[in-house]
Parts: sequence; structure tokens; C-alpha cells
Amino acid sequence: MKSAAQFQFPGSGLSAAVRLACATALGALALTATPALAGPASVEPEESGTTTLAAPKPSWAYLSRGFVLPGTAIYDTSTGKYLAQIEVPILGDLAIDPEGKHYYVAETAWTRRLHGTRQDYVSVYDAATLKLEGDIDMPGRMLVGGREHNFVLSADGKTGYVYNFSPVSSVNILDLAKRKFVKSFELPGCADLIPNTAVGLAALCSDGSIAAINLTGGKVDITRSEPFFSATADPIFDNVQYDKAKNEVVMITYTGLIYTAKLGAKPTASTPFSIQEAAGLRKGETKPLDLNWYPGGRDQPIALHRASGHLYVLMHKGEFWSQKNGGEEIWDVDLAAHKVVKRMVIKGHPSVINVTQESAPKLTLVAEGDGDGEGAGLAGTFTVIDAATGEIKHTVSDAGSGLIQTLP
Amino acid sequence: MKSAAQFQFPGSGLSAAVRLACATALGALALTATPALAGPASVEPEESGTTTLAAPKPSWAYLSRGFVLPGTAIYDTSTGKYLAQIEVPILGDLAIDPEGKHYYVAETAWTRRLHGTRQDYVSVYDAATLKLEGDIDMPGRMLVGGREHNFVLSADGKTGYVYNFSPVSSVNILDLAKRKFVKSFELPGCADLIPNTAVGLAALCSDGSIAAINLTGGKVDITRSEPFFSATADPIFDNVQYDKAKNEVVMITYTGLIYTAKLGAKPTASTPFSIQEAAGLRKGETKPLDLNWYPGGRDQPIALHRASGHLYVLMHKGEFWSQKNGGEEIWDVDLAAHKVVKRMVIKGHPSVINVTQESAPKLTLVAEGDGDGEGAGLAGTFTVIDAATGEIKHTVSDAGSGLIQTLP
Amino acid sequence: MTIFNADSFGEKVLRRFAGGTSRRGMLARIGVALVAAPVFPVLPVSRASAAKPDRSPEAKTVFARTAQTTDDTKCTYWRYCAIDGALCTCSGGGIHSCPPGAEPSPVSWVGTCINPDDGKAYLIAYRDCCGKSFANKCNCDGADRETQIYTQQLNNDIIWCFGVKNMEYHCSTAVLVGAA
Amino acid sequence: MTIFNADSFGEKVLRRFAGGTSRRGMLARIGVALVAAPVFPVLPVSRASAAKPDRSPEAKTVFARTAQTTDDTKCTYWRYCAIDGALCTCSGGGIHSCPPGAEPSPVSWVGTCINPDDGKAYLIAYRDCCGKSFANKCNCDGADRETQIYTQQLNNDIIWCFGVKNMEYHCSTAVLVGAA
Repeated sequence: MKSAAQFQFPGSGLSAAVRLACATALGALALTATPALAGPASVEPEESGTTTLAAPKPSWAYLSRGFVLPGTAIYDTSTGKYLAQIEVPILGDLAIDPEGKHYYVAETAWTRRLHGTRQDYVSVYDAATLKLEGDIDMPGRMLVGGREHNFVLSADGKTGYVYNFSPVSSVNILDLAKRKFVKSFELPGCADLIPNTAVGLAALCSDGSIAAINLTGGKVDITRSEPFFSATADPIFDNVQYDKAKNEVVMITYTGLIYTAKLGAKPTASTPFSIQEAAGLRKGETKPLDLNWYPGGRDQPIALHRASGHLYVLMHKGEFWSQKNGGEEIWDVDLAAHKVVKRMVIKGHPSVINVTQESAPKLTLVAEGDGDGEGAGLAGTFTVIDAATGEIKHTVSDAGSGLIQTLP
Repeated sequence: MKSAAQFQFPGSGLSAAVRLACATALGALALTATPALAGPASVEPEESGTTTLAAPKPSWAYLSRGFVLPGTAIYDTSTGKYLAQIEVPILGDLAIDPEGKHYYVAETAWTRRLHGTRQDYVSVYDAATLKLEGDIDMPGRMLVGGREHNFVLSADGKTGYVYNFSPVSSVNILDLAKRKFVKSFELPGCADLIPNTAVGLAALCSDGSIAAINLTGGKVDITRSEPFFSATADPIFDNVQYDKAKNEVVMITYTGLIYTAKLGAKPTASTPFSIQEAAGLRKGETKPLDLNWYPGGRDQPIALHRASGHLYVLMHKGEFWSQKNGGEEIWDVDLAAHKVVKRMVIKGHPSVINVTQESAPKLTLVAEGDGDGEGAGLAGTFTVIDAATGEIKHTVSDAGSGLIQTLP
Repeated sequence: MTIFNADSFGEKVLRRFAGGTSRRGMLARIGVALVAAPVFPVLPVSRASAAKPDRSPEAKTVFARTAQTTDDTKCTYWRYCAIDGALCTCSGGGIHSCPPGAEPSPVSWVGTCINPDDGKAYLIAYRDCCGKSFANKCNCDGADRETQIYTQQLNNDIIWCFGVKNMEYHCSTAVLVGAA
Repeated sequence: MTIFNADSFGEKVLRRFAGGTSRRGMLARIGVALVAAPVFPVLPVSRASAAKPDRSPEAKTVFARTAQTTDDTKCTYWRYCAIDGALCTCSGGGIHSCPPGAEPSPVSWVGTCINPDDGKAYLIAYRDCCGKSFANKCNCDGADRETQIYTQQLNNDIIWCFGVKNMEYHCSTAVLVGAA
């Protein structure tokens, strides 16, 4: 049989679905020789729809799937249930609106996948529908995975700060209410943005100080604390823990020194204490061959429960320069008492820990495992543990291997 | 210490690398207090560079990594060595220039990853450097994985044909020499583009025929063969095997009927023979509960060695409607003799087979395996087998799980 | 004259697309297109056992003989006889609902599955949820009466995301359309 | 005055960027920038044991004590003491060469690794190969003297693809820059 390919549908004003119906009908299938309406269907056809989400809850954990699969999964730690996926691409950064109305995703894309024009922007999603509301374009951002402090929001959720490294170190300021890029400023020698009530921002610096970044005036004013740690000999892990109510930041170094710094116009760091000494052991050292317990994890070795002032730390046995090793135990540190009050043995060497800010907090862990897909971010196991009892509440395999975030 | 963030480098005309040097230097690190040039390095610093590829060889296999990881890996089946990765995205289609000068990739991207403007184009890569030479924009393409017949080239490699389904069925014609989109034409009721010497194209149709698509005149002329198979009761697997020298296509149905069709201006199909009968067994049936050997594989159940006229088929035990099941044996069919001349037992239920067109052909298999990452395209094992002896020559784990292509 | 059977494409969806017109009106419009194109082959569908369905165990596929009706997060759930992809029921959606932020495709491939509770066959529209990255949870690959891409609406490898903002495949639903 | 040590960034690459000027000329230009910015902290690097290196087994990290010099497709190869990512040696490239189609980043993070054959420490530039999808072969994650992102050039999590057409990360090389 012969046919003219140039045929145009008379119903070319019809929608895609109807055109498909026509196209495939013309092509042959899905037609019956029986009369239409031969009899009503015996079952009421179902409607397709889309579910929505409740407002973000303190029990929710936001788990980035890692370096291979895009998407940040939302789990309710109370039920272990997977709720939905936020469209955070690989190397994208998620920020959660403190009002619970939006999710913000800082991301970078080229117009044609791996070529074309580079674009850096923050996508705004409605928290209930997860629908994209729009993008806020900006000059650039640092491309790195697993960091909590490259995209942070002000306490009121109205301003967003995105760290950029081009390779010049700078910060983009975004007005999230107006959905506009405001301006950039250079931030030489510092990174890891931390909200800093009343002032604007703070950041960790390579001279071993914390900088206060005053954004209240027309001019950006950067004031550093006295240097208090060595950025090369005993670095502080990037994913420091911020306590908004106290405007304080809790930090740990590779050897296990725990610092608290008061932020504000001129930050000041506390005298540190050793997590090992707080557990009745000898202090961590930087020299080789010294076997001890050390904090570690690929992305996120510490988690702070703010209301109780407990810090949960992934600890492993080893020598110094093992800072990327996953944990064998979780150490529960009472920050006020300078005491390790509990040590919990864990399996699978998790490299990421977080804690929900509920009054009865739950610890969340991600361990990549040693099976097929290791390093590919597909074999990650997500575990929820009761922080008080150490009891495992939920285990989800193939969950992902990236950062865990909880409500700010 | 206080510092002004508004500082501008005097050397702002410097390149990115130098600016980085400055920026990080300002930030503190990678500086020494010792005089520069204190002594020449005792070792000559190495130069960075990029390797290049030899011209495509008949022994090469092009293995798509599947549905999760982008990229098509090139392996030399003689050595088992991984040579490089061609940038074929997920759902992209690769076509290999018969002259061996270029790789062509038909792909689809949105300007902002999952939003923005849709773009469909063929990217042109130099075969030696794998550098992108440019894109040829076109109106659209079908999004589906694992098909060899959605992007095919003419025998001389100068024209490309891309199947589109929007959901109206059509074909894009590209002039690869001029790197321009030429035109589209509708192709109702047919898909699976096959080159068709002197005429243009052929395609499989849902009425059970093969269409010849004559592109030599101004008007597109579509001529169908007599219907010879049932597209719904006993479909022909999409990935039919084309023999350019004979302008013939070899096909197999779900039950195991093997057809050869002569293409040209009006295609004609041969009387089929049953692969099971060719092995001395009873014919495959469509009815349930009839246990038999069936051809199957997620993407690619058959491979044709053109010079010898041998068809290699992935076969498994089961009932009808098991066409996606991986193989338990490879059956070696002598097409001229209508005989299964060899049955090779294989492991891991491979779902993809291909064969190199060397005079001593090698079979290539992909099996996804049952471990972690199953279904994610990461746990796929690539196996190279001597077609004459059945001996396993190479096994590569974590290779991917998609289509295998060889030189046209 | 052969008339288009809207059931095969999910009549409700077509109706929605047509802006709430009645089924009869809908069919009339499609009918026009068909009537206007008499040169094209319009063959009767040979949907498996469409004429005189035999639902005895002997006529059931392997899938149908082992299907269950209690857990729609398992590949063995009866409606998944021809599904291919990640189950939306494992990804924050439901059997006929997309997860938050995903858009159901108005068009889909279809399958005919037997409900083991009543032994009857039903037409299922496998509607992809689109515009989000691959969920990659509970991946299933049914094959009952699944064909190849020259019969698109019975092929489950195609990304069935048309008429949506972005065609990225997230997961698949199995919508009950009616008795087969 | 503190002078920038170009070795730390791969002097050859800086020279290439500067259009083939000499090392001395290069240093002079950078010197200008540093001199012009005296208000910024310019601290001596405390690169591990930079002053009086102790290469005795007792001073070696776990990695250095178990490193080998024969197989550069294994994570234990001596130069990989601070690498993070897929080895280009497994992906069609070489120890200091990118696979076909990938572009070496002119800037990189650095490490100081001990060659067990001579017991000496060498400065290694971990130059990412960019512009192609993640190779995902032979993934390694060294940690010797690796720090955090506020000291970028000693951090190996960052995508070190600057001054290239596309920053997509493909794999990493370990380029010998000189004696440390």
C-alpha cells in the first residue's frame, strides 16, 4: 500500500493527546472494529492526579542521593516513609525556607547539557506542590558536593547567600522575597557561609579565623576573629553546626577539638576541648602511627541538637589524615559538660550524620556500603536511630549517599 | 583583623589561573616564607595533555552505560581494554560514521536541565579527539532507550535520519556533510528506520509490513510490503539486523520466527523459519503454559555476522510474553541452512548481544546482574566471547547495561 | 466505518484535553480526523483475546497466574502486567497519582491485565509521571502483550511524556480505565 | 616580603596561561599582585613537614606506608595520596593525560606524596579532566593533608575545572610537579 506522507490533520488545532490518538489510529492500532459506545465500562475510570506534601516537619530528613543520581529525597523519620523528591541536581545545594513555604535550589546548568552557555541560578519550588515557581539568575557558584554552607538563608528566610569560587572567592546575595539577585562581593581567603544574626554572615577563613561579614551598611565590612585553629595542620570540618537562637557555631577539627564560637560583629572562639579527653581517653594527635579515635565522614561528621546542646559525632579508629573515613561509633557529647555521655556502635561505616530538632531527637545516618555501586551513590543505606536509646527505628537501602538536611 | 572586600586585583587582566593564584595567595595558603627559586625542582614537571583515539576498528564495541549514567564506553574486544567514552546522554542515540571520521549523537536537552526550552540536535564529534565540532539542530526525536533504529545513516554516511514521535510519527533528514537539517516528513504507522540502498529508507509498520521510503524524488514516497507478521500477536523485535551489502534485513519475532526481507523500492519478506525447529525442537507458540525456548532480551536479542550469514540469538526457557527476559543460551543460526549449528550456555542472563564483523567474530554481551544497583544500569557486566569456540575472552564488571554497537 | 475506541487511550483524559466536552463529542471530533484520512490503514486491533476472552487459569500468562491484589508497591501487583519503570507508589505518589511536583502525561501506553480477585480483564493506562529526575525505586518491567515501537501505544520503553512541560521520566502509574 | 611559590600551582601551567612567559616573568607578575595587596594576610604555608622533612617510616601516613609504584590504576599508587575521584588511568587517559575529548583543568588542588622507591616527597597536582560525564571507574578518595574548602587548593571535593569550556567532572590525573 502506498500513502502520502505529507498528510496534514484537519484537526491540527487539536491538543497533543488528540493528535496522538489520530496519529496512532492512522498508524493502525488501538482501534476496534466494534461500534464505539458498545457498552459503558463496567468500572469507573480513575482520574490521574498529583499528590501534595504537608508543610515541612521537624521529623523530616532531606537526603541528597549523591554524585550520580539527581534528587534529594524527603523521608519522614517518624515513619521511615519516603515522601517525595526535590529536584536538586548533582552538585546542587538545597536551602529550606524557615517559613516552610518554599524550597530553594542553587544549581548550575549548561544550555546543552555538557556544552552551550553556563547558567547559575536558584530555583524556587513551592513546598506543598514542589512545582517550580521560577529561577533567580546569579553570577556563579562553587561546584562541590556535600556542603551545607555554600547556600544559606538569613534567619527570616528573606535573603539567600550563595558562595562562589570562580576561582576567585565571592558571595552572591539574593533577595528571595523579590526573587532578585542583589549583588556580589569578594570574600578572599574565607568560605563556609554561616548566618550571623543582626550582622549578615560569618565564614571560616584559611588563616584559622572566623570572619564576621557585616552587610547592614552600604559597604561590606569583613572583621576576622583572632586565628584559633590551623587550616592545614588540624582543619575544622566544613559542615559546622549553627545555632540560630544563640547565634553560635559549633565546630570540630580533624584531631577532635571541639570549638564553640560566638558570632556577631566580631566573632570569638571558645577554648576548645578534646572529644577523646571528654570520653576519658587521650587527646587526638596529628602525628602518624598514633592510633586513636578520630572524627570523620565524607561529608557530614557532626550533628548538633540545639535545644539540648548535644553534639553527635561519627568516630572511627585510625591514624590522623583519616578524616574521610566513616564512623564506627556515634559519640554523644554534652557540650556544656564537656563530656561524652554515650557511645553507640554503628554498622556500615556511615559517612553522614544529622539529627532532627525534635524534643526527642532522632539521628539519621547515611552509609554507602561496600557492594556494587560503591562510589556511585546508589548503594547508600539510610538509617534512623533513636538518639536517646540508640535503637534503630528505620533502615532504607538504596536511598542515596549524600548530605542529610533537617529543618533550619 | 579587618579587610575590605571591595578590593580589586591590579592584575585583573590576568587569566583565571593567575587570578586563582592571587586569590588563594591572598587567602593565605600555598605560599612559602622561603625565597622562591630557592633551588630548581629535582624532577622535571610533567606536562598535562589529552590522549587521542585510533580510527574505529571492527574489533571495537560501543557500550551504552544505560539509563542512569550518561556515556557510551568504547572497548576493544581484542584486548578487553576500555578506550574512551563518547558523550552519549541517557536516551541519546549514537551513529558511527562509516568513514570512521566522526561520531554523531542525537540528543535532547532542556536549557535548564529539567526546565527551560527543549532542544533536539545531533552533536558531531571528531573520531580521533572526541572533541565536539558542532550541533545540527532539528525539530524533535523520540525519547526511548536501547534502540538501534532511531538514528541511522545512509550507506555513504552523508545523510542522517532521526525518528521522531511527538506523538506524531515522523522522520528528520539531516545533511551531515553540510551539517544542516534538511526536512521532516510524517511516517504514520511505522518506525524503526533501516537504511535502504538506492531508495533511502525502510521501516517496520504496525500493520505487519515493511515500508520502503523513497527519498530520491521531491515527494516522499512510501510503499509497503504485503503484511507478513502480526505486530500485536507475535511482534518482530525492533533491533532488526541490516546487511548493507545485500540490502537485506534479518528479523526475529517473539515466538522465534526468523524472517529475511529484501529491501529496495518494494520490500519482500521471505517465508520464515522457526528457530526452535531449526534446533530440532518444536516451534514457539503464543499461548500460555507452553514451555519452550524463546528469544529475548531487554534491548538487543539478536546479532548478525554479515559475512558468514550467522545470526546469534539470546534464548531463554519460559512461556510466551517473556520477550524481555535475558538469555540462558546463545543460539548460533546458519541462516542459509536454516539450522541452529551451536548452542552456548551463558551466565548472568544477558539482555544485550552483538557481534563484531571481523572474519573471526567475537560475541559481546551485557548482563545487568542481580546485585545492588540492578535496574540502575551500574552493575552491568560486559563479556566478550569467541564466536567460534564459545570461550570467554574478557569480562568487565560495572561496565553498563545499555545497547552495544559495532562498526556499521 | 471504523470508529476510534477512546477507552484505549483513557477516555477521561481525552475529555479533559478537549476541555470537558462529552465523550460523544470527543469521539465525533476524532471521528472527523479518521474519516478525513481514509487512505490510511485503519485496522481492527487484535488486543489479546479481545473478542471472546478466556480467563481460565490456562489462558493466563505467568504474570497473571502469580499476580496479587494487596500490595501496589510490588512488581507482582496485578495492574503492573505491562508496566516498565519505577513505581510511583514507592516514590510519594499512588497507583493513579503522581508524586508531588511531577506531572501525569495525558497520553500513555496501555495494557490488559487480569484481576485475580474477579478473574476479569481490565484496560490499564500506564501513565508516566514527568518532569522530575528518574525516581529509581521499585523498578519493574512487565511484558504481557507489550510490543515494539512501531506499535507505540503498546510499547513500554518509550518515555510517555507528551503535552507536559518537561519530558524527563520520573515514575509510572497504572490507571484503571475500564473493563477490557 | 613573601614570594609566591609557583610550584604549588603547577608552574608550567601558569606559564602556559601567561602565554609562554618565563617562570621568572610569571613570578614577577604574581609578585605585583601580592605586593599590591599588603592588607591581606599572607601566611607561610605549613605544608606537612615542608621545612625539615622526615621521611622515616615513622613519619609516614598510613597511605605512604602502604603505597606502591607499579600500578597507576589502583588507589594505592603513591601519587594518589590526596586524590579524590575517578582515575583517568582507568578511563582511557594516563597519569598526566586526559582521556580523549576531556580537557585538563589548568588549575588544580595539590598534594605532597612520598615515593616509596626513593623515600622522597613530591608535589603532585591533581588535575581534573573536564567536559565529559563522570567516568565512574576506579574511584579513589585519598586524604593525606587534604583540608576543607576555605583552603581550596588543598581540598579535593571541589570540581577543579576552571578555564575550560565545561566544568563537568570526568576524571582526575596526578601530575608530578617537582620535589616537595
